[in-house]
Amino acid sequence: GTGGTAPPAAPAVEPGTHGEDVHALPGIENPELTIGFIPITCASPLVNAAPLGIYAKHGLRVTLKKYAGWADLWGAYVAGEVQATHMLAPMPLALHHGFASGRKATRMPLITNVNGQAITLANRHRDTVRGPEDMRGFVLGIPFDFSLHNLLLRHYLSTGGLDPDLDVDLRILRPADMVANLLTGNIDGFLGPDPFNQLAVARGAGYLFTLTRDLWDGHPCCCLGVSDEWALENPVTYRALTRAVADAAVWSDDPAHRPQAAASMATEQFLNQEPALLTSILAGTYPDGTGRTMQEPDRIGFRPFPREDFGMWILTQLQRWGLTDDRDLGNSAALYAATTEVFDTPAAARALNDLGIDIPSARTETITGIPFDPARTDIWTRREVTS
Amino acid sequence: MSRDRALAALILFVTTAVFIGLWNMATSGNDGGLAPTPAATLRSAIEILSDPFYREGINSVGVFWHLLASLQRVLTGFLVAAVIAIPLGFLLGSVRSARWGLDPIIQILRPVSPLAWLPLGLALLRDAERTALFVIIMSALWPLLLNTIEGVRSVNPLHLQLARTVEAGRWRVIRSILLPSALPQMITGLRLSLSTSWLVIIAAEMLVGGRGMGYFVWNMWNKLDIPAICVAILIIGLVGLALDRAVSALHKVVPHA
Amino acid sequence: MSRDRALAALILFVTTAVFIGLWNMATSGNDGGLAPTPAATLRSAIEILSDPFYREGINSVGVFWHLLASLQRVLTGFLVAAVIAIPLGFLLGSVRSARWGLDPIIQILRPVSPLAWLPLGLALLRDAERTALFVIIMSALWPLLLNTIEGVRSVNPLHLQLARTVEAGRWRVIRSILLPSALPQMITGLRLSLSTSWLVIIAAEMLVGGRGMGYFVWNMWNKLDIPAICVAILIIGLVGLALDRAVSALHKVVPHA
Amino acid sequence: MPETALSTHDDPSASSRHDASFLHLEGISKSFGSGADAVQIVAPTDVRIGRGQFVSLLGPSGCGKSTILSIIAGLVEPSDGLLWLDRRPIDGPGADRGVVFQQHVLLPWMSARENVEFALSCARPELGASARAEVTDHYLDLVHLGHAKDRLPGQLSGGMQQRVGIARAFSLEPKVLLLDEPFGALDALTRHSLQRELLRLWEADRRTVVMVTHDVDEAIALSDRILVMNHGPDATVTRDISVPFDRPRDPDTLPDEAAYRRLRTSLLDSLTRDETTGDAA
Amino acid sequence: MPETALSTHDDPSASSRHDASFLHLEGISKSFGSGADAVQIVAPTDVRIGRGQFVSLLGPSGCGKSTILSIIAGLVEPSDGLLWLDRRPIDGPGADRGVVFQQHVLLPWMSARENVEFALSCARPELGASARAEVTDHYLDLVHLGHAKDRLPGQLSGGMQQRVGIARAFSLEPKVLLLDEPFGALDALTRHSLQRELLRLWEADRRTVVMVTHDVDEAIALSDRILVMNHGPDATVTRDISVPFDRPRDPDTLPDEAAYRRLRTSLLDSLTRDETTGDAA
Ligand SMILES: Nc1ncnc2c1ncn2[C@@H]1O[C@H](COP(=O)(O)OP(=O)(O)OP(=O)(O)O)[C@@H](O)[C@H]1O
Ligand SMILES: Nc1ncnc2c1ncn2[C@@H]1O[C@H](COP(=O)(O)OP(=O)(O)OP(=O)(O)O)[C@@H](O)[C@H]1O
Ligand SMILES: O=[N+]([O-])[O-]
Ligand SMILES: [Mg+2]
Ligand SMILES: [Mg+2]
Repeated sequence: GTGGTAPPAAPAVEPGTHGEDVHALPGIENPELTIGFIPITCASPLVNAAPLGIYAKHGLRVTLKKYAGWADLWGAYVAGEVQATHMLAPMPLALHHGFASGRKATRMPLITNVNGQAITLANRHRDTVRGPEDMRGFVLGIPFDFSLHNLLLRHYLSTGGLDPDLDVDLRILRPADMVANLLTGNIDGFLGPDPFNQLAVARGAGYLFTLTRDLWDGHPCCCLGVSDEWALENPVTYRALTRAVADAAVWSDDPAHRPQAAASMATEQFLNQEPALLTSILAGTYPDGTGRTMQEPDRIGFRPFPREDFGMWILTQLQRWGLTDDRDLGNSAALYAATTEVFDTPAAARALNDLGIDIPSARTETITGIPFDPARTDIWTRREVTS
Repeated sequence: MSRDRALAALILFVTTAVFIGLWNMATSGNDGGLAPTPAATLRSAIEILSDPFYREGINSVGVFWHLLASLQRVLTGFLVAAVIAIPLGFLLGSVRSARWGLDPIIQILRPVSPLAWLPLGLALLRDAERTALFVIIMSALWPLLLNTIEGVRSVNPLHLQLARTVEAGRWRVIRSILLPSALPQMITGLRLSLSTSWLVIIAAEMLVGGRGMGYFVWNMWNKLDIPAICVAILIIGLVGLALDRAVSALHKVVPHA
Repeated sequence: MSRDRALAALILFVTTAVFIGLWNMATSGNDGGLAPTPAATLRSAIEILSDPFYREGINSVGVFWHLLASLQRVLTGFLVAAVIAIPLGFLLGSVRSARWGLDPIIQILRPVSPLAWLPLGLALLRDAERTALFVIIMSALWPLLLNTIEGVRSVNPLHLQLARTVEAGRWRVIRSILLPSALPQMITGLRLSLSTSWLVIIAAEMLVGGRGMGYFVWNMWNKLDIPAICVAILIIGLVGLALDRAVSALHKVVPHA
Repeated sequence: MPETALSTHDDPSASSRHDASFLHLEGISKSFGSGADAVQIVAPTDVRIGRGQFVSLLGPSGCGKSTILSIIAGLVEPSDGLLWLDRRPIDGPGADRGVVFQQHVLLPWMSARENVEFALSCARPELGASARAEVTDHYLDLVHLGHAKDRLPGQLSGGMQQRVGIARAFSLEPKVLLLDEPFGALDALTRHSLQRELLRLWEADRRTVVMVTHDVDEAIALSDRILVMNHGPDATVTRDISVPFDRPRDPDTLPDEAAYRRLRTSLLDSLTRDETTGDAA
Repeated sequence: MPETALSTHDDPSASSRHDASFLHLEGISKSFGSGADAVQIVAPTDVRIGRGQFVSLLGPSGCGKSTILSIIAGLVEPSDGLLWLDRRPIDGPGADRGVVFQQHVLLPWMSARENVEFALSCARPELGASARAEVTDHYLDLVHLGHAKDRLPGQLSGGMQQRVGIARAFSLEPKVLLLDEPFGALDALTRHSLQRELLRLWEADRRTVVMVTHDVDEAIALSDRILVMNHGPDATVTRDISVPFDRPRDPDTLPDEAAYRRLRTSLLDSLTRDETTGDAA
């Protein structure tokens, strides 16, 4: 892919000027906080807020706890080990509505990043795979059932006429296991988070088949999720946290900050990766594994707003692929209600407002060329989606 | 005797009932938690066991096939380990300098967690299936090797003296004296090996994936289907018990053991 | 004797040299892949071991602290297991109906891979640290329990008869006869338990994270830093060996064992 | 019932008439197994043993000697019959009977001294620590183990171990001593010297003794009276022989007497009479 | 060197003058340990044993009897000295010497028959399968085990096991039989009957025998000649006594003879003479 159109609603902030005059909120109930994260580049806002002192600036003393996979983090969150954590965008919805073991009332104040994923395939498929139709019989890694990766890959495969439940083997792998599985020929490819797409290229295990940005530009990826109970008991802390993470996301999004974001995340306690690898991803200048060097500044973006359309699309897809624990989520209105129970748009708006950042204006999402009309969700819950 | 048996049955019944009662109490209150209720587990068991043989799509199969895959890996790895460990054990059991020389290596490799071998296996063998085998071999090898060595060393020295006085050849000594002497302890080694292998395959399959009871557990964990994990635990336990009983039965085949 | 020792040293040297040679041959060609060369491993070892005590934030500490965390978990779990298994073992060893009644439960739970307990532990205990302990306990419990039972049952019946003829009380029988009789086999059980625990903690820490040798391996896996994993394997092996030796030393403290 | 096999016998019930039924087995029998599988090992047996008598129980292997001794010790319940010791019924084991087993008699994790003290502290709790130590020292000295009191059984020879067992049994000062082949596991020389030592100990206070043995010479050298059992099952005491030699005896010169040799031949005869050819050896 | 302790002795080297050095120990000694820790257990010892002689080696526990027997068997190398059998030097074990150990003599996973056949197939490979079976049957019948040939050792009594061991040693038809306390682990009665059996077997072809024993009566009843060793270390043969009784003997009536009793007392004396008080038993 070459550079796409800039999303219309990117917050217009001068680098380093936002929130300068913002000070810690008075009356933070409990400034000590443990936040869980998965060591991937999407975690930049949550992680970098610590070394950059953004949490401290907002009056929080945060301990970051690293987890190996999303199920582990899910378990720890449900068990109450962490009250606020890095999540995949579908997770707060699944947790809140109880689509799997471990229901927990959850709210999601911020989507922390958009784009930032890719389909990486083993080198042996270089000359044979043109589109989803060529992936019949593949074993493809995904990080979690309740992930945009899963939903996007399934939809993408379906556009090639494949039934993702029957014609391929979608195998859940922890992000860190993906490259080794690709190297050993255990899988044909994966739709995974960075840095593992780029690490696969660096290790000669595979090539970047497509960025998810090219399937749905501006798709939600990771988010901040907190337990309802905690948010209600600690309203000021919740507000401070939301503000701090939004601040860090906006900071991370600035192209000028990206080399520094890469370097401070690369250390052993956070992502434990080579800084150069992270820099190439964040800066959007990277080899794609086929010999070309790509320029793609939108490979990943950090635009902190929980748009309801995201939630509604996610719910349609969970319904579509049978991931709702056999429940029918209903029509558009019901999906909207189910989304707003979880997506805490007011909290996000207030945080951005506090920071002096504009709220992004509405836009229509386009997924694999199909526009998403929130009033017509029914077409998105059928196995075959036609516009 | 029969009063004791009745009492034992009562104890078993009461213990099980108390256990299930506590389990139900602990889980049925907070239906938001991860822990499954006994009822949910039972439903899951019925669902899993009612159709153990299905095959659907390219890699969605019933629990029977997972079990089969694990058993196959364990038995293959176990056999390879036996083929390595038994002759090596005889050699090290009877040649002191070889034993002394290799002992440091054995002692260090033995306590390494088989799971730590997994990444290394993947790196070296570049194949998930062979890695699983490698890990099984690395875990099954040591109990078998050490027990064979000990078994050979425990041979009654009078029996060896007897062999010398009747001028028995080396091969006859191995076949008619060392082997039968070492057999009981070798069987103990086999049992330990098999149970370690069974313990380890579950872990190994979590990483190498595809098929097997470990993959089943791992997948259910990733899908957050905890009742299915409870069912898998029970299946793993029962099959492990059956394997152990099968090897123990060898003790009866060897009459003097 | 001393010729045998020299030969042993030679065998050790040659085996190690051949092993490193093969390793080098197998890995030095394809340097892009996963497999580490001996030289890279040595470099990694020097780097890791040259600064084992650093601390930088909670997730970044030297290997010493990881080791300490693993040891602490293993020993705690192991102690808890001992506190449960030893009295229970005495009870089951001496009361036949209790033994018969609980045997089916023990037999089924024992072969369950401790790793399969992990998800369940997390679900039930809602805490990673306690889950790690739980898994250690579930793996350390069985060898210790079964060996204690066997130890108690192996008491010389003549000693019990002697106790009856001198009218020894129940408590004296336990303290002066059952306990010393069972001790050697209990120590064997302790050894088995400890080595299983050490095997399992690595796997458990891969899941529960934070700190520990298992976490260290996983963190390096994340980066595909296989040389560091090789170094960790060696450290795990050496520490496991030291633990085993420490428990074996108990055998010497118990003179009649 | 007592048979008078030899001319030189005397009536055992007369030898200490005032207390001729000190230990009384009244119709004692023992079967093992149940229902159709039950085998009567010991047929109903009546024996009266006088206070202070040294009685040997002699019989072929497996006839039930140890079973009878265990019944007296209270370790095995008779299938039928009654047992009396000093006119009181016996039910269960008790420290009024001191038992010396053939082997594995000592607790291997206790020194010689501790083994004796353990028994004393159980059986005679009324003794204080110092009295216990005194009694222990006394009896270990009596069996010539003064120098080895603090050794563990593993550091003692078989003969020395057996001496500790004997010292322990004597230290309890029981009404009856029960010895089950106490020297059976020892070599000929050691057996010889321990027999003399037991005799010396016994002469000191003439406690009532029932001793099981295989060894005809041993039985003659030590006993006042020899009870011979026949081959089982359904074994019982078939001969009751008084040993005619004066006390104190010298076991080394006894064999020179003609009466000794006749008694010996007669006993060997009755032991080998109903032996089957192969299995008996 | 042969001492003539008793009036009724005869010179052993004269008893079969034509082959008086059939088995010859020439200055044999044995030390264990090395350097400063070396202890000479057996001091240089010269013994000549005639063809067909039955010689007993008698001595206190631990003096080195088994060591000497093992040297003859070739299982232990002497520290010094030479060994000759039938005028050929001995180095290493061989089937020309049949050994009977005190116990654990049978391979427990083989039946009585298989134990004998295993030894035969190793030592006399020239025999075919049927000849082997025939020899086996013959010797097992000789020791009265015809009915128990297919039992495993675990199903045989100690005495029966020892009989199999004896049958096995005889079946090899060796030049010399070496017996190390062959009846030491048996009870008195069984020992008695096996002694008679061994005597009967030996009378049949008067093979050369060296037997280690603790038991004075056994040594007298069976041997032509008794070699007595002193207390170790530096033990050697200190007395060489001819046994004056005619063949065939009846071990049951021998004790009636005065010469028997004198010999017995003299042997017991020399065995107990340098015993230490406690540890020896
Ligand atoms: N608990 C038991 N159950 C069944 N049979 C038994 C039991 N105890 C002993 N017997 C049998 O009773 C018989 C007598 O045994 P016992 O030990 O009293 O003989 P013994 O005369 O002491 O023999 P030995 O001289 O060999 O010591 C034997 O045939 C034995 O097999
Ligand atoms: N391999 C060895 N190393 C060191 N010392 C030994 C060895 N074998 C035997 N001895 C010692 O040599 C001495 C003689 O042993 P041997 O077994 O020959 O005695 P023995 O006369 O047969 O005794 P017993 O009557 O108890 O069988 C003993 O003190 C023993 O400890
Ligand atoms: O780790 N993932 O972002 O899926
Ligand atoms: Mg008995
Ligand atoms: Mg000896």
